[in-house]
Amino acid sequence: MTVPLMLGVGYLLRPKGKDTRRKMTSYECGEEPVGSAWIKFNIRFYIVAIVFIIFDVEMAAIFPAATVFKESITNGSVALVFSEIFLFVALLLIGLIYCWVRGDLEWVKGVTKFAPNK
Amino acid sequence: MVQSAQFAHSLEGWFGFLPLWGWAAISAFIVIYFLALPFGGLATYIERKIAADMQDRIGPNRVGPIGLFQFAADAIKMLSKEDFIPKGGDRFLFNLAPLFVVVGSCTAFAVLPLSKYLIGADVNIGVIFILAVTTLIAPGLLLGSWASENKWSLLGGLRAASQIVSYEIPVALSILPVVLISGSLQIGTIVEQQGWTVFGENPATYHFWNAFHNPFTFFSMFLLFVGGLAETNRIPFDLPEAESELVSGFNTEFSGMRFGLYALGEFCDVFVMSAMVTALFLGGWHIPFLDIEKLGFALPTGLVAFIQFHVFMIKTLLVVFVVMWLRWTLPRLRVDQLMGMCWKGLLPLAFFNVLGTALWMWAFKGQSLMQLLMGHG
Amino acid sequence: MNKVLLLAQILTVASAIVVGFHPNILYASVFLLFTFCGVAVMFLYAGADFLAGAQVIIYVGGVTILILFAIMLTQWLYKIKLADIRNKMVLPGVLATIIGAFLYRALHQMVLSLPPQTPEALEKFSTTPKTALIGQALLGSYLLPFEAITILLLGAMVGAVWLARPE
Amino acid sequence: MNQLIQFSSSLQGYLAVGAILFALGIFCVMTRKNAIGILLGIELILNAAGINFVAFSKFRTGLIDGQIVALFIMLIAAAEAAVALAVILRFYRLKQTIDADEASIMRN
Repeated sequence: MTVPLMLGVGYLLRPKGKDTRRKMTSYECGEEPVGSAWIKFNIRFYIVAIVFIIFDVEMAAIFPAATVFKESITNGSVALVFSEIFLFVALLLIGLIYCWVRGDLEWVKGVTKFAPNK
Repeated sequence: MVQSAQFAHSLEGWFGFLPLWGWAAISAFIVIYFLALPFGGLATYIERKIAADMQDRIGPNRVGPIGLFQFAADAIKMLSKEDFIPKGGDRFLFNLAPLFVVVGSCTAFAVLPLSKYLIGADVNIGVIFILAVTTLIAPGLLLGSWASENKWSLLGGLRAASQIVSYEIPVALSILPVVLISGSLQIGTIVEQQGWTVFGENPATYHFWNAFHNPFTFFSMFLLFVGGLAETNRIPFDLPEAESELVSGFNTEFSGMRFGLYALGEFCDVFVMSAMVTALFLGGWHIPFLDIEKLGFALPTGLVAFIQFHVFMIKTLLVVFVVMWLRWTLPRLRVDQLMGMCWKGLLPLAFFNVLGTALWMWAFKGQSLMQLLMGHG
Repeated sequence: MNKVLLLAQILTVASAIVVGFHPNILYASVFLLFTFCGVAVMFLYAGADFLAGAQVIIYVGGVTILILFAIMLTQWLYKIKLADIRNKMVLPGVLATIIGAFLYRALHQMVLSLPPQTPEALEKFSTTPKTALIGQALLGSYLLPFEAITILLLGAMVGAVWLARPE
Repeated sequence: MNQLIQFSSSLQGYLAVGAILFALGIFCVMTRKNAIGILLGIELILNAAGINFVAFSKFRTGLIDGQIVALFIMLIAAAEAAVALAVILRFYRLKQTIDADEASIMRN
């Protein structure tokens, strides 16, 4: 409700300029844009997103287990809960280490090859 | 919110159809109006003042006493700006995208524990609630940048989205130790447990600030802070808006109030993150070593709420100040450093902290450092 | 008995219709996001508080982002490539309607076969916090599925990264 | 109007929404040529299943088992989305298209 109000007031107040061709082009430091902006982009964004979604899911699954941890200390099932959390975390860390070792987490591949003192 | 509960009760005759969640929405609305919007505005002023101080300038000083009404002037200026949508862009998404950002960051205000008696809605999934609503920001940035049909915007938006989603994991995992300690997701409960008083008996649930519960939570606090910085695109993690590379990043094509909405969303997000650090690790509304409700004599509830609110705000604004301070202290990271830091640095550390806290809890039967030192429990 | 739930359901269905019919895949995925949010509100009213949060975190924060990335990665020629829906709509429409009606009918039969809850029990169920209960169940009778899911997630991560990796 | 509100908060209301989502998901899977579009349909179907589980858990059994199954559905759906989109990406790199009709190399 607030936001439409703000936009609405703005609509009443602001000047209505003419939609000239030049103004409506996207800003590229004064140059005319070349080609469409909808270009293909680096695949690394996507790999990061894949790793992210798995950890996201893992995070959502571990919160309920974490909430019972405190109770489990007093009622004697702490070993089970701890090993459960540990196993869960450890398995995903294996996945992370796999990606790490295979170099999927490197944003720029091969930069170190050109390091001057190597 | 005792008064408001009575107020709500008296209104039930008219608005009886509303369930608890409806009331939560309404109180969220009130909180947004009276807290989020002024804060969003004021934060720009504070930010400019701090920036000026650090650079030995005066900063805004024309509008009102010491330039205090600068934010109102800014808002009016933004409202009166012409606002246009690039020709090749996607009008619908262009209009929609800023709303995601604002809704995502402002809704989180509803569960911030301003005081024991002043929480918009102390829902029992409070922590998850904040994590959930702030995820709306990433699609907002991504869609907005796509809709502008601008290469800089798109690149900035993609960087922003992948940065935000990446750092969501360390943020959530650094909250996890707190959940382990308190066994609850309700923010009111979590804060209440962080009390400690030297005048009188401590209840068994009190274990002082979570940051000092054990060494691992101390590190978790910093992880949460760093992750929060990255999630809100603040320096040194402001790559999506890197002027030298990407003009202005995802909001290059946005003008007028739409740009204002993005800025508002960002500042609200900074506040939410700082409030989260305060509430989850720095004791929330508790004055250190002093519980104003256990002084031996009873203070009126209104006064308690008033004091607690101010304590909470002072702590939060101190964290916000650190955020703004860092802006003029640290250089910007490179994009590969940014991602590497998240996945290879913060994430393993956060896991380490979770396991360490769990081990500590197991070894010391859930007692905090303070309880061990003072021999309580 | 409340309007917010009805609004959420209307939002869910309306945006699901857009997902089904809009030729532009980007719009379809944006409206899929609204469907997810509407379903989350429905979960909230069905007494599934933690599940609602998980729904938003996993679907809105995870799956939608992934889908948006995939769209931006594969379809850069915006207006031409994104509009791809088959012309044949009658047969799938009829089939889907029949399947949906059949499903509703079958579930309705099941509703009749199970005893309903008392209003007090419903109220109590709605107000109990579920996170700890879910945690206990995950560590109790659902321990094995939980572990299996962990391994599934590990496999999915390794496999998906392996598939998406440039040669 | 009141009847509609009554219906919406009953079990039947949830089931109706679930059935509609399911039908739309099936429709989406059948009509989309785009592989990502098919994935959208699958997500709708999975959500419909989740709604049904949660609704029965509240209105009939009164146990949280339905919610746990719904949680498992979510976890698996996310993993499935990750793998499916990776496959789509692979396919795209192979054929420069994600038209599902083109994916018939396995057929011969």
